[in-house]
Amino acid sequence: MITAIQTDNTTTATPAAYTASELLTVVSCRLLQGKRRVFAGIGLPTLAVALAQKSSSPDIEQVYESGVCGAHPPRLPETIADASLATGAEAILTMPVLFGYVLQGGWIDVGFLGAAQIDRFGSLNTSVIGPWEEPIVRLPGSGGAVEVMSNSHEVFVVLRRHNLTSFVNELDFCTSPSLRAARLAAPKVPTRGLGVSTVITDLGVLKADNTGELCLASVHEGVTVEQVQAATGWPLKLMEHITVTAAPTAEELRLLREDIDPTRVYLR
Amino acid sequence: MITAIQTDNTTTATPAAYTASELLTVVSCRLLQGKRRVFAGIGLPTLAVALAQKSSSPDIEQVYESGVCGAHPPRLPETIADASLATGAEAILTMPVLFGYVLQGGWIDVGFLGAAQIDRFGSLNTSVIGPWEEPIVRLPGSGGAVEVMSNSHEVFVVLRRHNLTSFVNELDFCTSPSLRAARLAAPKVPTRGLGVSTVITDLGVLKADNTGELCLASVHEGVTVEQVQAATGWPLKLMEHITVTAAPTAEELRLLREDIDPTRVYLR
Amino acid sequence: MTSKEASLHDAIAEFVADGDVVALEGFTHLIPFAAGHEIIRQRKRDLTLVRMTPDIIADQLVGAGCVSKLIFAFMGNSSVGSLYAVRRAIEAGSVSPIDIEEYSHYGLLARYQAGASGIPFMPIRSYAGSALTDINPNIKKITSPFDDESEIYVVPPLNPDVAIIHAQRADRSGNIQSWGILGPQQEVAFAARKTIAIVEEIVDDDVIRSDPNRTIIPGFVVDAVVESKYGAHPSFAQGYYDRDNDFYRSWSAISRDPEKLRQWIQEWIFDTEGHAGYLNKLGEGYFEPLIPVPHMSTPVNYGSVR
Amino acid sequence: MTSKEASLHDAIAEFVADGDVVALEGFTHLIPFAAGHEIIRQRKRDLTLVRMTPDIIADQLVGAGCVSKLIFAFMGNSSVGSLYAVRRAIEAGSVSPIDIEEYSHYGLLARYQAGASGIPFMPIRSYAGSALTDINPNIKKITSPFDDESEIYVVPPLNPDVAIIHAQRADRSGNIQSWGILGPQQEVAFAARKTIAIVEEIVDDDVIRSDPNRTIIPGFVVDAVVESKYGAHPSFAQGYYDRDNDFYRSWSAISRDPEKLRQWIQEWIFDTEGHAGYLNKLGEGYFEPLIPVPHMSTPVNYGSVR
Repeated sequence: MITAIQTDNTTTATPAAYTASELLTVVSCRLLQGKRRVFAGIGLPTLAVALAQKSSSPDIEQVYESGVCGAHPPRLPETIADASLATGAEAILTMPVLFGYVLQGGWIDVGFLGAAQIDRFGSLNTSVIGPWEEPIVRLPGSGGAVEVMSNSHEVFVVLRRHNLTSFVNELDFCTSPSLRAARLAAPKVPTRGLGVSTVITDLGVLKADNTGELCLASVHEGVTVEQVQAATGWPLKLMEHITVTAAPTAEELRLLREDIDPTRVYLR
Repeated sequence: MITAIQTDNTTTATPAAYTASELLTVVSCRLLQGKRRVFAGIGLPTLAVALAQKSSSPDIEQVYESGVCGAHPPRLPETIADASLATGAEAILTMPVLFGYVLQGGWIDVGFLGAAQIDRFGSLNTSVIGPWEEPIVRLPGSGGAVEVMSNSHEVFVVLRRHNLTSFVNELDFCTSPSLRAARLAAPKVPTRGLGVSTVITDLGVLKADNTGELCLASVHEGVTVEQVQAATGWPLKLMEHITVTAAPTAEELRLLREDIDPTRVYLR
Repeated sequence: MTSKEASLHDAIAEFVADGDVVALEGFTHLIPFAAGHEIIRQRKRDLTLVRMTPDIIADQLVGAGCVSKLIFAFMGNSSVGSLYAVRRAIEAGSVSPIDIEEYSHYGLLARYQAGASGIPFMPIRSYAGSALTDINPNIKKITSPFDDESEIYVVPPLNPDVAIIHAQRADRSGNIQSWGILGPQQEVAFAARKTIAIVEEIVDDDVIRSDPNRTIIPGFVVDAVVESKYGAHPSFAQGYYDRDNDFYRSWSAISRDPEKLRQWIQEWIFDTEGHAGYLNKLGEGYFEPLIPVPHMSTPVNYGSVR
Repeated sequence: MTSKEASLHDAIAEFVADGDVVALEGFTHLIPFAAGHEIIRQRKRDLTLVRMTPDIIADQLVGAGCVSKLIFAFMGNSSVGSLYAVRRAIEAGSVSPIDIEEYSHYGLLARYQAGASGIPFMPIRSYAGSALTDINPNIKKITSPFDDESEIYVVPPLNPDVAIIHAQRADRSGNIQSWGILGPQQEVAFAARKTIAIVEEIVDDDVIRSDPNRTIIPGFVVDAVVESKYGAHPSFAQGYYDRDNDFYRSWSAISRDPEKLRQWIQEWIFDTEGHAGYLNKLGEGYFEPLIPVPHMSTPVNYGSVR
């Protein structure tokens, strides 16, 4: 049996003193250290960026798919379509500029994506459960996910439920291909960045090894490595040193609860 | 000998009561009847459009290469870079929108161009006299002329001096190809419009026949057909009926002199 | 300049025909709901609906039986629910009443760009390895003629028969001004054969002409300009009214049940006789809590000749 | 946000190196003259100058010996004259000190667009039959993979080492706002590896943020922002000062004579020690007749949460 080794001795809040959403937000925030420009929608990624701005990374910037850059909403926006994201922003770019120049031009360090299914190398399905022609469940589709995947320097995937439904050996539909899948399918099409470097789930954190395969890098408190392996639809490789996620600090929780999302729009 | 037949009995000003610039402007204006959107720079074409707006074609619009649409300058702009073209305009489009969407999208009815040399089918040279690599005279180059030629529904060329230097059998350099030249060179590249339909000079007006060849359509007062043929570097064909240009009317001249260009910026 | 002002009824009646390819655009912001309702009211049929982000308006148009094909990149009711009418149709599989043609956001936007630009294809830096290339023959790979002979995916032009957009203001000749999130409105208007613009207010020429850089679509591209206050409800118009999030949240319960959906369409669209009727039904004061506090742009100086 | 404010001297010294591909853009409006002068002052050499419309600034840079290659679409001093220094160089033919690479306007603009977009080529609807395709190997024809297999010309990306642009205003983090004629500034800034923006005034964040749609280039694209009033003279800055047409008319007499040109460069650039010195030399009150009467945009309401 592999035991997780806690390597981080930061003072932590008492266990269960934080919610799963808070934990995922804090973990995401810490992973953003040193990054400059983040492409993300509303939700946990926005909270993570806001927390990073107020703690480790004051200069980190969030770019929205709608073209809004340098948003300064007076309160947390309820939806990506919140008028308060536009008012007082530093720039609102046109859609061709956002997709053509900002994304394709390689200006995004980290793109945040979600998915219904993810595979071993980080390919994502957001289109359909079942066959595309005869869907069991029709999902929203790509939106900008294909472009975020292809053009960000790396991609963080946040999945609230780590289980065999979402971590699959084979996707029902490959909406947004991993770097590896892109290169295999079209080796002469230029790629950029790393593809999915990091997956943050309710059980732990997966990171890509140098072949791009997602391997277990850390488990959250109270979670065992076997538990994560059992919840993953492929034989999950392990990083050499697996850490236990350091719990959110009191200060991180205070910032989240009091400053960033006091009405708990996202901190469900 | 071919005699020109005057077919137009409009009341005209007394001969020599107008300048060559005034005549060219009035002729251009009349040719704009029924047209909607004109792409033109500063100079005679602007005067012609202004005159058309005040007489036969109140709804005609001029679009500038700078992206300005629906300009309402309080006085005639001195250059294409006059700030007064922007102030009070209906729209200022970005350059990709102007070239990509307005020109390439086919929204221009008439494009006005000038040139150092023109050939029998309306190809234009604005690049160089002599070989490109060893120029005798280096000219400005295409600017947007190639795009105006390829994308307008028709092109009017205004040339103040009709002579063997400008009306040549073979261009030193084909900057902006005629429709015929484009089709011969690259038959599978889609074309639009007629290319050069009309050439307005100090001697008369040439119009393209149904093969695209420029033929003499009218001569100005006091000009003979032979004179135009002698000033043209190819065997100039004649339209079946050659008219004598109706001289500017008193009202046309009044509008030009009193309303449009009272300080004679362009009416040299 | 000729006035292009028209009533919403007349604009839809004149420019939208059964069987047309109709793009209704607006990216989260300025979604032309009133126009969508009028299309339903006039019982248009067999439309190909093009929309980067089909949302409630698509659910309503599909639910009302106006649509035979949907061209899209992302369908959903933001984070609060699904489009059940659209899903019911698509999840019927081989017996689905609608065809779908699926892109990513930039894939569809690039089709508008190519359509507006009169070019046979637009290259985009993605799609390698995506199954979208398997199910959509409009996403093709070509080789660069330069240097390294790298390959790239391209999409062909899309030129809708009609584009319908909503904006904050315009003059009578159809010069359209918009601010906040701009979406693909400019691209789709230039790409379409006809364009209908619905605006919160038609203003004097002087207002438009005081700020020509704000004009996103010049009048010559617009065939009809319709003044229809609150015409983007339940979406929003920056500076005019905020998004009606309560309505968005309530939609799932309506759309999930075909009978409820049918009743909603009857009650709110067929029975309201026009957008004015719809607003009456919402009731006086309905928009009060949605009206934002003024937050004005600092004017810029264009300067005038001395 | 980190300040990117820099002096003109330091911005040019840090970001422009001998041998660089340097784009100076501005289409008739907002031509970065002060930056061009500073490049001359710092005796940069072997530059590839990229400019859609080389005009007096190009004549000065070529005349001062800074340029070894010119990439362009239209060269001239509007309707009032020629660029004699540029012409002397090019008309020297095989012994010319500069190479040239020639496009049409959209050809060069499309290279910026492809460069900004990271795509291997951009298709444009012209060039069939143009001799530009004979003398420029960057204009190539390819076949569409769709339907009719039509052909189209394409140009490859251009990614200058540095883009230098002028605008009306910015904040310290480099969010650039501009109005009036916009030129290719947005495209070239996104395409370039580094961007220097010179502005008439650096303003408070609040001014920029009161009108985010006015921002043409977001701060993250800008490496240095320089406040340099009248830095576009003798061209113009909409709302700030009009074009100095007298200067443009006077240029031919200077440029036509190599010795006069040398003297002008010595006197107005090397001897002025910076843009402040250049303005001093123009003299107090010089700009008075060029300052326009205020003509303000009607503010728009972005709205704020209640």
